[in-house]
Amino acid sequence: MVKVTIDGLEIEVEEETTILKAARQLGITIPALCYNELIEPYAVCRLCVVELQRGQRTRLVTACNYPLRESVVIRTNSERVQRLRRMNIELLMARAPGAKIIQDLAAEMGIERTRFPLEDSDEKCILCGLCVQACSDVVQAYALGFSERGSKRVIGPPYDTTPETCILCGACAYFCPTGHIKMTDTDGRILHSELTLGPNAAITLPFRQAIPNVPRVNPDYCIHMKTGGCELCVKVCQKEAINFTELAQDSFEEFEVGAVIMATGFQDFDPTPMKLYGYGVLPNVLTSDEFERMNNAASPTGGRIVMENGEEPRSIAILHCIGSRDEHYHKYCSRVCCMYELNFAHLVNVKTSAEVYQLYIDMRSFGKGYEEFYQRILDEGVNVIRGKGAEVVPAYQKRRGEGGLLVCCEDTLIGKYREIPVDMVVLCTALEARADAAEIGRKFNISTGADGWFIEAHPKLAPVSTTTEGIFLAGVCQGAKDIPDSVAQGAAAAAQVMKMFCQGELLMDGAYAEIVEDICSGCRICNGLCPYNAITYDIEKKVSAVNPAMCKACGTCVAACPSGAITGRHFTDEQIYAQIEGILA
Amino acid sequence: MKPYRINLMVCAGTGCVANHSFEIKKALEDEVKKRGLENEVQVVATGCNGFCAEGPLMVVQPEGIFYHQVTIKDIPHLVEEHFLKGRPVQKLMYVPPDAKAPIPKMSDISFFNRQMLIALRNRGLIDPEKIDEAIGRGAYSALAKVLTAMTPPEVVSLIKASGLRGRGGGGFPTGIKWETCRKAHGEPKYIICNADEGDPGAFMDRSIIEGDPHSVLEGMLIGAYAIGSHHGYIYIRQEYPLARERLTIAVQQAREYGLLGDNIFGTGFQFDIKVARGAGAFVCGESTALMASIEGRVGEPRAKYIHTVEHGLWNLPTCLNNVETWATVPEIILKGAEWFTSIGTGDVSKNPWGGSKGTKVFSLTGKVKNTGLVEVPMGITLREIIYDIGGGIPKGKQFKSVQTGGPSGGFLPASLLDLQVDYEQLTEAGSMMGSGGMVVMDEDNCMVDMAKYFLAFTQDESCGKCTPCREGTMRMLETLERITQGKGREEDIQLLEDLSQFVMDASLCALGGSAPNPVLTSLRYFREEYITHIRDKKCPAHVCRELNVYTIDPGLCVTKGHGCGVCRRQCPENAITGEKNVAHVVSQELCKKCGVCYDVCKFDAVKVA
Amino acid sequence: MTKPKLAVYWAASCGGCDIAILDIEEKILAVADFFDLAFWPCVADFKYKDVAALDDGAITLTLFNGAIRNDENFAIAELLRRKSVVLCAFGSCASDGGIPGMANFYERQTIFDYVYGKSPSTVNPDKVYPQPLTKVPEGEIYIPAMWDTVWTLPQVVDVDYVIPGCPPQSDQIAAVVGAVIDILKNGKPLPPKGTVLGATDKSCCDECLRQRDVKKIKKFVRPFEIIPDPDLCLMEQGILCVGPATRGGCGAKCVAAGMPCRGCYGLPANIRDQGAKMVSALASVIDSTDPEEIGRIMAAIPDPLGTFYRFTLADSLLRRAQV
Amino acid sequence: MSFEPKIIGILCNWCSYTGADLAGTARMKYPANMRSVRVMCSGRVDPGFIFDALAHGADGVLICGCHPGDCHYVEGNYKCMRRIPLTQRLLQDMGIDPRRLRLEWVSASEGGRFQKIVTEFTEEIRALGPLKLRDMKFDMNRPDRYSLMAEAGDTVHTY
Repeated sequence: MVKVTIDGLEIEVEEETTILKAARQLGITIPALCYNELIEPYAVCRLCVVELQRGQRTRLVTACNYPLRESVVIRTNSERVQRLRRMNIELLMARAPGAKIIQDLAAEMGIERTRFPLEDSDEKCILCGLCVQACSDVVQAYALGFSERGSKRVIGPPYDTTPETCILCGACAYFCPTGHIKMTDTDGRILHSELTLGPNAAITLPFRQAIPNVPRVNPDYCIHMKTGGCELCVKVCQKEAINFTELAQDSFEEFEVGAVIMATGFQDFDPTPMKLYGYGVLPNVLTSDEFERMNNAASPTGGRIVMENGEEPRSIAILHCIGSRDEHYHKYCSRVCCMYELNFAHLVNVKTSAEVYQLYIDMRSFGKGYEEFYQRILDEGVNVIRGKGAEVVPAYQKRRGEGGLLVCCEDTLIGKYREIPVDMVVLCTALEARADAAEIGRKFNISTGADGWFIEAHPKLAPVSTTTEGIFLAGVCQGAKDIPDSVAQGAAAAAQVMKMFCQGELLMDGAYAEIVEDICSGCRICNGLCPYNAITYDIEKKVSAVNPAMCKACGTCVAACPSGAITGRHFTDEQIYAQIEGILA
Repeated sequence: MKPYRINLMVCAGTGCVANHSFEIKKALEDEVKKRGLENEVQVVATGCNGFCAEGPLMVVQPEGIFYHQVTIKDIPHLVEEHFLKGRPVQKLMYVPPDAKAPIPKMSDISFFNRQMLIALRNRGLIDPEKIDEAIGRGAYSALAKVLTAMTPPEVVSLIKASGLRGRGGGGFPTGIKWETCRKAHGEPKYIICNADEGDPGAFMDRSIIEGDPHSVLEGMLIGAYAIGSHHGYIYIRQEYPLARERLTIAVQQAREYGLLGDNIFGTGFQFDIKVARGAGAFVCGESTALMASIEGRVGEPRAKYIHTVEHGLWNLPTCLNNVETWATVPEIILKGAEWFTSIGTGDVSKNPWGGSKGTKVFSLTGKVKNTGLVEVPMGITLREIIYDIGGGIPKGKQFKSVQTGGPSGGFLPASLLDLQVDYEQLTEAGSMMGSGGMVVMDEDNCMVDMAKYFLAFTQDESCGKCTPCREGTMRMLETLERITQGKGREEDIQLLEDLSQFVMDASLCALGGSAPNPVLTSLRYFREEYITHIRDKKCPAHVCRELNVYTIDPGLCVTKGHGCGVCRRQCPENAITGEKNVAHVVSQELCKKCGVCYDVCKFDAVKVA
Repeated sequence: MTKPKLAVYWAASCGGCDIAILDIEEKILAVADFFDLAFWPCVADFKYKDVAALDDGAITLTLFNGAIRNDENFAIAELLRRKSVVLCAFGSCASDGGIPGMANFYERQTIFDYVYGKSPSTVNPDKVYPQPLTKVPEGEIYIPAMWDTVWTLPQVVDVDYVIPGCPPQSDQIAAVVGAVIDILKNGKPLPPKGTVLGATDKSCCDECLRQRDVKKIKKFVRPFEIIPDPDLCLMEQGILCVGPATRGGCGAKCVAAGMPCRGCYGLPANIRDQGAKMVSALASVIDSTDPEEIGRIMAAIPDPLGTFYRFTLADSLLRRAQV
Repeated sequence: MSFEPKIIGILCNWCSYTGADLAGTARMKYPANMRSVRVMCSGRVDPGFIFDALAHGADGVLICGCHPGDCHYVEGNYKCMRRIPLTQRLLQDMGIDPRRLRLEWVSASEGGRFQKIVTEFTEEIRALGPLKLRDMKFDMNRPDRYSLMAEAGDTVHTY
């Protein structure tokens, strides 16, 4: 520890602490432009120059990187220091007339104008090099650098081309003190497209209410995963909880299990192809997911319902059945939408004074307490229109209405075509099977229906089982359902597993295929047909064999066996022929 | 080695090489052979003698007869007369500017005899490409002494006691640097020789390497032993091809002789040197920028609160010294600290910064008769250097100022001619020792213009990393240009002073820290010139053309030139009117002050005011 | 002791079966030695009346080759059935209808029209077609009338055993004959009625030496269109081979020679319809789920009926083409 | 009496048979001409079944399976989908109208569709008329049999 005096205040700090940090501990502000505590001090703006007195000798040092090693006296605001700072700011004003931070500093110091010729430009770069440092030392992408030297010095990618190594991480923009580097031209607008459920930062919670509720590193966004650099999180985590050597490689582990419960869930229907609703094209047209995200207290809007311009909407239309109950997309009802849409309406009423329009085909409030909630929403004064939203257009296309958007629909109760001017549209998109459901299904030898959901063994009698023993279904992967139903099905699936395990032995269906070894000639026609890979070929004996435990008795191989070596028990050729002939006799 | 009756030491320094000294050497060898003297006369190409203005030079040893400005045509005559018949050729001998009779012997020429050679001890005496000749002159004996009879701390304390200070410009006590580096934690430690001599007109380091590379290698070896390093770098400019070649040869030969590599002198000491080439950026002479350059990064300096002796090259302890410093070390070892402290000023026994000891090599240029490289003891006065060694100002002009220390050095006026040359006094006067540049200016030099000239150089060479140096020097230059163009404002002097102070105080490295010196000293000693420029819009030396007023003396024009019309025809602006036998007139409205009329008039009829 | 009597008859067939019997080489001597030839028109001039004159059951073994496609074939079949203890359908014509069975694709009239009218080498301006009864100076000659439908021997009379093949392989004949002699000599019990002799229960693939893999067919080709890999299953190379649905026993000689199996050994024990099985098997291994592509692939099968029922049409579930 | 077609329906257990069941429990009426044979999957359907049915007097055969991509056994219905066209081609070559064989996809929920299909198919077969197959069984009492053999008796000779 060393004891130093800064502007007359004494402080004891650890050795090698920089003057700037020590001063900040004392609440003394030393202006610094090229300094960011996450980056090794570069010490080039020289704005943080302070007077350092050791014994009788006084010298000028930069506060950002001068390590305190002995008892010294520091003056951060002496006349000499001030003079230097003022000159510095004057010079930077001429260099970067457009940089607001410089103008602010100048105003703070009472500098009205610079003595140097001011070019008419809005140049903002002060060549502090933070972006270059960030890109090379932190990100390690090496996409930015200095070129030329002296007063011609400029910052940019090599040869002014789009750098191949740039990973679009935005670190340069983040560190830029003057706003010279920008990622987008959003200018503080709220981009609804960013209101997704999924993580949009490198370190996030996997999803809201995740259990365990700890952040994880998302390799798609993590700079370290891309370049090997950064690791700022490691530096700032005081608990030293982040360990990239362990995170760096995914490991594959094999488990032997007796049962699998498929609970792979769903994905949101993407309304982009439904051009009529203008999703992705018109501003303030959101999916239900985005709207839900916006309502979350942890959202970028802090839970406020706002339009892209940051203002509160005056009216919101909530469109039901987007992609559900639709011949062109999904014929099924997604079941959960009606209720959460009513909840949306409620939220809007609570948070804003906006008018809410619900456009529905049929209001399906079938569950316990649901209908009561519907009544409550009606009492709250929500406009409920029976008629599917047909089209969303910008208001100016039709007439200058109250809102920025017009929702066209037919109100089937009054039998009239209506155009409703609104500020915001929420599209309640269908739940749909995950894109990889069929592939996953093949892995587990279970099938998917035409609507993409996994098929249960029997719709009424075995709703959580599948045709494959030991594979069970729970939740939306089997079909759209709400939380209570999912929980119930999950519990049922768990019970099924327990039942299976408790029995200690598996009960097999009596129907399965058998290959008569004496007849099979090993032509291998059947080998590729089995969806359950139950047929194996014995290369020694040159015959195929069916594993009865894997066989589900579909009989495809029986029909295909050209030499009649395969018998489908309970559905033998003899039995079927006899049935046919018996019917016709 | 075979003894010869006569050794012809042909100067093969860069200046003389540019004047065909290699061709002369070849012609001499041919001629010697033709005359059948090859067993008696040996022709040797040596390093620079320093008297570059008079090249190509040749010294006939052992008599010490000095020939200058030798041409190939002179050779048959020279060989026949001198080497065959024993009659030195008078017409090739040097005649001092103010004397009539030639001076035959080198040792009698004032340019040489007022010098004191330590770093340049072997100049003109050996073939730098032959290690044997260097060893013959005592090279590596200091190393032998160190390795066999001294411990590293003894070496360090000897150097400390000698008061040797860095010759690269900073003047940091070498012994202290070695001691700190020796004690620094981290392995391996590096030794670097800074041969990135970037000052315009300076060629001290170049001459040492070209003339006696082994002195540098030996110095580095001694330093390595003292510090405990096994790896050395010599960072040399790509623009010094001859020096680089001779250095490479020297390193190669030293390796062959077991003077570099493992187990040197059988003592187990191990050291080797790599030659690194610089790309010619002035700022790479700055130690941290130089190290960045060796590491393969952009040559830019960094803040030095963490010293390079502790965290230098590749963040490891590094001892960097200048060529001249390294070359001086072996002599101190051999002759002792006492001998070294007997030369120079001040007292270093208590305070290492207390005095300047030994000699310093200067490259003497500008408005002085004998330009060239001189090594003089510390404490010599500027007058002695300029008038005794340099022979004074040519054409009888008036001395105006001398700038020491390279482009960042300050201008010293005539009143300070008796200033003793040492670190402290030069700094006190607003200039610096620097690496040893010395530019003499006479009455024809405009000090504002000179300040602008040197600032333009440092501004151009600024790496641009820190704000003061990048923005400040640019704005200073901008202001100086304004003044020399007659657009100066009263407040510009204050602005220049403010800017200079800012750049000096706040810059990251010494380049910026010293760049304002020319401006500050010219403002200090020649302030009235600025005021004349600004208030009167006049340049007293008529150097700043935009401030000049060209007129034609009608009398001279008619009487002498008969209205020749050359000026009229040459004037690009057609600002001159007149006819034959009629006095010409310059239209001040049209005149763009290019000065062509002044340059072309054979009759001095064009006048500048 | 009298020797057991042997009869060999040649109905609607090419005669290859008779040659095949003679092809058993020196073993024919054992046959001649053991049996008394009661009837073998191909070999000697036996008369129907002599056979008719025998006691019922006088002939121990009858090897009947050829399909039944006219009343003479049928009359002799009935006759031999009455006179024989063991009636054996010999060769694919007798057992499955064989090549003559393919006449079931057509009507008799269509065949006559072609053979006696339209075939390129025929000149028959008066449209003279065979008639059962023809008046000649000596009286009326009777020529057996050809039927519309070709039948297999088991379809018209009770058959004890079947020896398939077109023709049955000589080594198989030799083995069967040897076994019969052995049984008769030593009084062993006969195999159960209906047993297929001289063949295996497995399909032709069992004897095929070509390498087989999981089958996936993207394209059908005809044998002349490609040079098939000599070591790989022909079907996997897209060649229509009926081997998988054909009874083994032939030694897979055709396939070994690079030609696909035509199915002469008839259907294997456990199946009812060779063509239906081939359709089922082949369609199963077509590598596509796109109806259009499937159609394209299948269109490359020339004459599926003739290919899948080359030897078994008369014995198939649908018997014959409907007109 | 008007022609009542005999139709064999081969239905997969999971979709079509259940669909038929649904039609039944829903009291949907469809012609009684169709008699169903249940198999576990349409992939079990062997063309032999079809030929056998036709050979035994059926006038039409209806095969029903799950919709493509909806098979309980992943893709058994695709196997069926490949077999039926080839079978139809065989029928065509045999001189039997391929319309007498039909493949339809009926899901467990499509009772109505099942009803519609069966009705339609029955009407189609009715329009096609009865399928009369000739010479399905050898007639021991062929008219030409004795006329020749009785007369010829011993006089029949070979040349």
